[in-house]
Amino acid sequence: MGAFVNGSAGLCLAVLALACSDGEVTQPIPFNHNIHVSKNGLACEDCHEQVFTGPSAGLPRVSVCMGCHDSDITTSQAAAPHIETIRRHSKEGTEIPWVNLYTLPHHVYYSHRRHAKIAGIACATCHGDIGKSETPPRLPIERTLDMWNCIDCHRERGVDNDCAWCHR
Amino acid sequence: MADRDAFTYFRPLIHTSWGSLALLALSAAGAAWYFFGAFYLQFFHGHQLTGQGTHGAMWGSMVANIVQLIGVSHVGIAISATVRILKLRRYQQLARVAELVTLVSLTAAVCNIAGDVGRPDRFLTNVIKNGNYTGPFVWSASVITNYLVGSCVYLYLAMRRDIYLCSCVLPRRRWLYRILSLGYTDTPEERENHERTVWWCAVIILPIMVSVHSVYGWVFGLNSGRPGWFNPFQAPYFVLGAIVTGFSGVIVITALVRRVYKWEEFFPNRMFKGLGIFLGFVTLLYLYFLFSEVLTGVYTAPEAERGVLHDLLFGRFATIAWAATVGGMVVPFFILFVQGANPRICSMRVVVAAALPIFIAMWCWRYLITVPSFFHSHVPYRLAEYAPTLFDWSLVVATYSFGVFFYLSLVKLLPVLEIPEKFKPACPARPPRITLGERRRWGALKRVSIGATLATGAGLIAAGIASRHRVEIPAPAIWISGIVCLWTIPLQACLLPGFPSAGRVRAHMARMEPGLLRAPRPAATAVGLTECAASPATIEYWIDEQFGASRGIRRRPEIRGIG
Amino acid sequence: MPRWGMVIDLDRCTGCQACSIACRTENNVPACGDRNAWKGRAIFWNKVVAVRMDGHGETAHGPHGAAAAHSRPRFRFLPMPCMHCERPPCTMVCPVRATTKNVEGIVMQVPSRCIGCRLCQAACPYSRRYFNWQEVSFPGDLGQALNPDVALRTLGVIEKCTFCIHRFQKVREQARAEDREIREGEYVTACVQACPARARTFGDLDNPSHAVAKLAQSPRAFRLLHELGTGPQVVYLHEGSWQDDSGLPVRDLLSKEKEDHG
Amino acid sequence: MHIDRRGFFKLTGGAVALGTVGCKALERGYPEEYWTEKPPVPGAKGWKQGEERFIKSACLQCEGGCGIVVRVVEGRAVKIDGNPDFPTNQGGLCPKGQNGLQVLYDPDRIKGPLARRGARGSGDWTRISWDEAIAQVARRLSGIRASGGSHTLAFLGGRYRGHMHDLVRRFLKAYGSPNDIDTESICDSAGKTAHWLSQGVRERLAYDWDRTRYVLSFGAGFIESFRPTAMMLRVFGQMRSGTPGQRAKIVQIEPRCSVSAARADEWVAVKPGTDGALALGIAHVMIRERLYDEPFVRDHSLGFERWTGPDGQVHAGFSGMVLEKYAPKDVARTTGVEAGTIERLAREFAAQRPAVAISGRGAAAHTNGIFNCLAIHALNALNGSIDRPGGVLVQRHPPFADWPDPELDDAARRGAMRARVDLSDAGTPPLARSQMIGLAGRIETGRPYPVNAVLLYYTNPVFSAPEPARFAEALSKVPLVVSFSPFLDDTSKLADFILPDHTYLERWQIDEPAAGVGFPVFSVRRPVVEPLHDTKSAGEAIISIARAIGGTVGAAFPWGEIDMIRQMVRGVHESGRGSVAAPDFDEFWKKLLAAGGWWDRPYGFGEWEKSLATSSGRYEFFATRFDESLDAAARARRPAAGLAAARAALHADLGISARGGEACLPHFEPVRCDGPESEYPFVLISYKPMTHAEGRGANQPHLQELFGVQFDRCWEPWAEIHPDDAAAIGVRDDDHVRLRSPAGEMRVKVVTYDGIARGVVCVPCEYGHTAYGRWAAGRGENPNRVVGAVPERIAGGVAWYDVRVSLSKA
Repeated sequence: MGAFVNGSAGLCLAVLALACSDGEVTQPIPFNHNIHVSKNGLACEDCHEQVFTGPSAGLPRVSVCMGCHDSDITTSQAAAPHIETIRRHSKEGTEIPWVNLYTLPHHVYYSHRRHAKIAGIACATCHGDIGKSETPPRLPIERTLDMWNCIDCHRERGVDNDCAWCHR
Repeated sequence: MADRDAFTYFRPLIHTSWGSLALLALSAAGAAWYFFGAFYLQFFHGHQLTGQGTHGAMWGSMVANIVQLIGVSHVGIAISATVRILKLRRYQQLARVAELVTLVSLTAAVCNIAGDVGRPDRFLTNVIKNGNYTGPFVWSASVITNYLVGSCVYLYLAMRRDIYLCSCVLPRRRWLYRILSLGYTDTPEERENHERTVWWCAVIILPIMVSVHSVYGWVFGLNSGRPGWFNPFQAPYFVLGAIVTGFSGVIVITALVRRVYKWEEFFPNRMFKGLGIFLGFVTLLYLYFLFSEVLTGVYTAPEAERGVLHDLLFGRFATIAWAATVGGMVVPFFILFVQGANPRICSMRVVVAAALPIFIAMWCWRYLITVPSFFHSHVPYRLAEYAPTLFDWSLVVATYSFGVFFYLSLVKLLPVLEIPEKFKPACPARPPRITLGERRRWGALKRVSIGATLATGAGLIAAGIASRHRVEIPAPAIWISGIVCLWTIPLQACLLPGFPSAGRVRAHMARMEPGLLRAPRPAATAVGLTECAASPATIEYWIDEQFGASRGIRRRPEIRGIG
Repeated sequence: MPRWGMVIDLDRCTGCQACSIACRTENNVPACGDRNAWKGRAIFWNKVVAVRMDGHGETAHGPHGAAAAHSRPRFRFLPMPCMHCERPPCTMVCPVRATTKNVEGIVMQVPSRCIGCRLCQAACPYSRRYFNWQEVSFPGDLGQALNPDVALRTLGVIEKCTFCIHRFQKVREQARAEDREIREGEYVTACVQACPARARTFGDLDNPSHAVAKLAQSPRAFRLLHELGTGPQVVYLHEGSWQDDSGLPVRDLLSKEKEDHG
Repeated sequence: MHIDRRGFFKLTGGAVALGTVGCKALERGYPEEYWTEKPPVPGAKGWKQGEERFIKSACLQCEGGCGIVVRVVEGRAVKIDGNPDFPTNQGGLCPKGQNGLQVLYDPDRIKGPLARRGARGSGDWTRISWDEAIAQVARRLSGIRASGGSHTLAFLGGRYRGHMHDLVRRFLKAYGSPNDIDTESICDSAGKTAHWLSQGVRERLAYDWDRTRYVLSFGAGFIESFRPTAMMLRVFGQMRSGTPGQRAKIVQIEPRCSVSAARADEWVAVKPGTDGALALGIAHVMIRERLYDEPFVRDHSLGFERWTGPDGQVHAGFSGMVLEKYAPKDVARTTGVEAGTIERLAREFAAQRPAVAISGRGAAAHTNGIFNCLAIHALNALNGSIDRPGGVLVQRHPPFADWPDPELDDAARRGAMRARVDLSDAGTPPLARSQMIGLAGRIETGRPYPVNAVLLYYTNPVFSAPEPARFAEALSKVPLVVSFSPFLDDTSKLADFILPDHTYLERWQIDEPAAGVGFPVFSVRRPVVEPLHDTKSAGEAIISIARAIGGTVGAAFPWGEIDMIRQMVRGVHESGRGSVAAPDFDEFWKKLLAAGGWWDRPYGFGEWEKSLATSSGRYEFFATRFDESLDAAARARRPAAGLAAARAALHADLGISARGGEACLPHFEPVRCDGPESEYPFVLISYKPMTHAEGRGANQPHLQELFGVQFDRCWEPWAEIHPDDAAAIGVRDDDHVRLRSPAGEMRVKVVTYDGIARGVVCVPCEYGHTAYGRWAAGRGENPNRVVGAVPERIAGGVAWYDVRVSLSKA
């Protein structure tokens, strides 16, 4: 009896602990925003092509990367293997399997065009200063953003919070 | 003598038969099935397991069951509150049996609601976090919480002394009762304090119980689009229904308790007869309501409305409707009437024989309120027939076996009977430790804290209601917490050691009751309840304590274990 | 502020159900299979109901069409989207604000908020709300055809016609980008676009220049169950018979009077 | 059980933990969001994230060939809508068309070429490569050909569109087989033949719906199944939109109150198979009251009045015969329509010009189908509606260029000389072009010669032909059965090889809408997505088979399918007409694809030589062609006897009760049903609801789920009977009944419906597949099992509606 009680309690606590920490992801390529944005002064829309034209900003396709990395503009040894990966992908005509972290739940219609272009809100407002980050983010944005962020931001800017504008 | 008393009073706590263990196990299994079926199977495979459908019955047996259980839950408290307020000595022992019924059926009802909604995981959080104040569902969430918390507090305070006695007297689990009794020492002023508080609780709870079932009436009655539901009559109708259901339920359960624990002396036939008479009266009233509703239904203009009534009286639901009304209301009413009118008949069996069919008939009528409306939608869709599936039935049954399980374990854990004041523990578990000086300080603190709680609670409720329109503010959470907050006041009043108001002290002085101001000394260790010879018990007790030695008439408690 | 609404000309409607299919494909509604269909669990945000108008079978409530000139089964094919009432009973009873009345007149449903208590379903006199009784399933490649603009609903929640809100959101964004109002016909729902008989018209009921606004004033116009006071924003035009051009049978005139007197 | 204090605390703690973990686990396990994002499609490279394109193509859910616009997102087709520019449907689309995606993405499609491993129909297949499949089939075929049996190849083809029929004909020609057997005979051969006899056009006619003001629809599913469906729906809406009194009136004439009847302005319930009589009754009134269009009848018709043929023979005139025999009161007796109604209809019909009378399967699929259709069409002539605005049009065709003729070796020539397997015995209908009926029998018995190979394209005779079971047996006698079906349907199940075709959203094809708008129009069907599976368009497959056979057969196909298509379209480009114009062909092609089709408005009225292509160049009340072919047949069958005697005998054979010249006039023949009325008191009508895409809708769950709009029934068949009949045999709604006919029996649920005449049973087509995917297979029973092969003996059609059945509770 006692043993059972102890056992079960211990087990439950263990599972609880396990349940609370969950999946971080690693990108196929540890993309360094800092070098590209801060050092080499690329703009967000250079790689995330549809950020001003479409609902989703879009993850860079191989062709975009190859635009620069076709020639050996990178000298660092650390980056070399990853450059190779990119080239391999472009040779094989496959895309880089980026893990799309910054997707909102599917029942939300969030348009980058609407916010970044029409309303002219800076990317950093939601994405933080990702431009300075050395490694790609590990947590999906759902973990860092929730509806209340949207709602507060909307209220600050005097946008009404009607469900129908965003939910679908 | 004394031990026999103790044994009779505490029988369920002291001795557990194999039969009841088996029943416990069985009902536990049933309860387990409920949770598995409702919260695992339905959750992952959807409500397609039930017989319901969009173009068909959207709500089914489960909803009927919910209304039934909510109904039962009322009357528990209602009875005990009435008993308290009107000081009905004959029904005194009925009080706690009924209160426990309330606790159990309310819990079961909440489980049913959670099982009936499509997404139990979101159910509570969403309703409380972003509740919409116009939704009857939110009201019901508020009132049910209110009612559940309230009845728990009420139940506990009314029971505290007995728990304390348990902790002194019972051979086993004393530690548990010591924890539960939260430092209660059976001093007269504590007792008086409790009685006063509990009385007030009773007074407050009565209207609440009306509110709960009215809300359930409105859950149905506010749907303009539903033929057969939409009438202003719904709320009182439901409340009355609840009373009928509840009384029949309580009668049956009490009868069982009396049977099992041989408590004829506490639940005499005359008590049942009285209950029976009242039940008969409300049943008649319900029949009258029913009749007037049907009448309006028959005369009313809208076709769908007439359709529903026609279906009830002559259509596909006729058999069950007539069976329920005649077999489950008219006949039992006459049984009860005969018994009530005839002074020679006074039997529990008769009353139960009438109450049981009434209980079942009420379930049927819940079902008949819920389902037929769906078969007369305003737009002529092709509607699928509804019959509760085996799964439906199994859940309904499982709910009741959950109830049995819960009730049984409560009975096995808590004293069911109120132990009259004339009994006191031969050995007080602990002497009150707080000195007079401390009491003054505590008393001041207590008055402050109670005032503060009152302010906070009221404030929270007001704030919640004020912010009902704001999307981002969890209004219901706020007002519900306010309600809960308020319900701690009686607890504080009883739990915190206090200082009687000067006025009351003077009153007592006048009645030359010294005990109020002086702490009793610890008595010799002993077990069992000793009956005080004379009353007022207190005086007797204290004189004995004070001067017994010199007068040499110290009464020694017999030292004997309890079987 | 526009008030979006629809006019459905029952005289033109052929009962072909193109609207139902268009709606299903546009809004990712799965087929529920035979067993559940027979249990009345098939989800049709837009259902075409065949109403017997001649007293036989079940009859419709609300205003009837022209009286039968000769005895024959008279069907009215009644395409039923959500009525998007002006005073929706469903939004009142929803305990969690999962369904709300949008400022532009669209009754919105947010399945990700819904707890599936089915109060709204019971409250809706038109039974235009659907509960997900079973898992969504798109076996094999069928999932490929899903419209990426519309989220799938999990089981245990309510879903309903949203006037193709996702289309609205896109059009609205475009209009904002060009800093103008939404033009007529720029935002139409899938059913309106699909209707081969052009029985459906969609637009702003408050904008006199829109066709719907004009049609909604036609003497043939009636609102389903308007006596319940829900004020549907989906208006029907009932059949006129071939000969009499007054078109309006007595019952409708009466019900119209009722409407006028409040 | 004894629990001490510590235990108690632990338990509580444990319970709390368990609860929390439980909730957490539930959240995890629960499909909170089903993502609609999907892995990228192979071959959909160059699509930006979330990029969408709108690609114009043509629908193939029926023969309507409506123009569609497909919304493609990231290489996936996600929505089909009507092409707003396309002249027939003009942006609308019927439910079948809307649902096309469930054809493309059907999970039960055949993923690649299959060769049979186990026994026939065992469903035991091996996947093989295309080369292998082609090689094997070609080997078998060339083997047959080498052994001088090229004519023993039979090609069963169903829904040929655009270039496909020509391509198949070319293959058969080069291979050397006469057996090009299409499904016209189980569809509406009677109607087409009637048009041929009266107007010299052997195809469906078009109608100038936009200007018509009155429609007499004889047994045509005006809304449900008259083609092009989407256009009919649009037309209906348009007709209804006018002001009452001026707007068009639709009169639906059929025994069952179908959706069309329910939505029409008037429903005239007529006894099954007596439509012709009713038409003649109307004609009687028109002639008697001289309401007909005299100028037209005078100038453009033959055989109205009594006349003398070139051979000096005197023929009775139409008017005389009608006036004599078809007075409304007599007609009323035959048809069950009151004389008053007939008179009224006639007057309205004549007054509300332009008015048309159309005939559908309800009138045509009878033993007397041709005469019904002739009689009905005669009303158009009387009303002068032929080739007039708002009247009957003759569909003009686009100026497609032909392919150069293939040169043939003598095997081919020899084969072509041989008689067709389906038309080669004494009882052959004189006007038949191809015949499904009896084909099974001939294959089984091996007369006139055994069939060694059957190729199946877009047809499913084991489901859709009468006596399907018999057909299955017949196929089992055939050594080589090859199917091109993309789905494993009832017939393909019995094949040796399946060379799966693309679905219509993956393939190139030109498509000419079945007679719709009159003026020439065609659409281009093009791949909107990359082919999902390892499939190959049937055209390509046939071409590569031909090449693998080699010799002149291979030489007949020097180009690929797409080149052949472009070759045809070149003709259109060179004609320089129509909606698409461009200097050079590639430009033209691009524009054509962008527009989704080509059309050449307006319809040229008054081109009589086109619209009245009879030998006399007039509308022939007296069908001279018919007369000639009857003579020929009579001589052929009884060379010994004199012509008159032979004709009389022939009439007896063909079941024509009329004597002499009257047989060639539009007249009424009573229907012949098999089985005595005493034993089989009910007439079975198997009708097509809107959602029934010629029996190809059953594997589309959406269509299944809204199948019967009138009764809101789905997923299973039912039989409609009149409430009184139901009471008579003691059944109520949803009881099961057994339908028995001499041919077979079926068990089905009952729906009582007061919208049909007593003594009539109506069963919708669609159900009773034995294969054809998870949604179609094993749902109810196939009404065609009950429909015996009642032959229509003149054009070789099937008299679908002349089936007598008995009903019993089951």
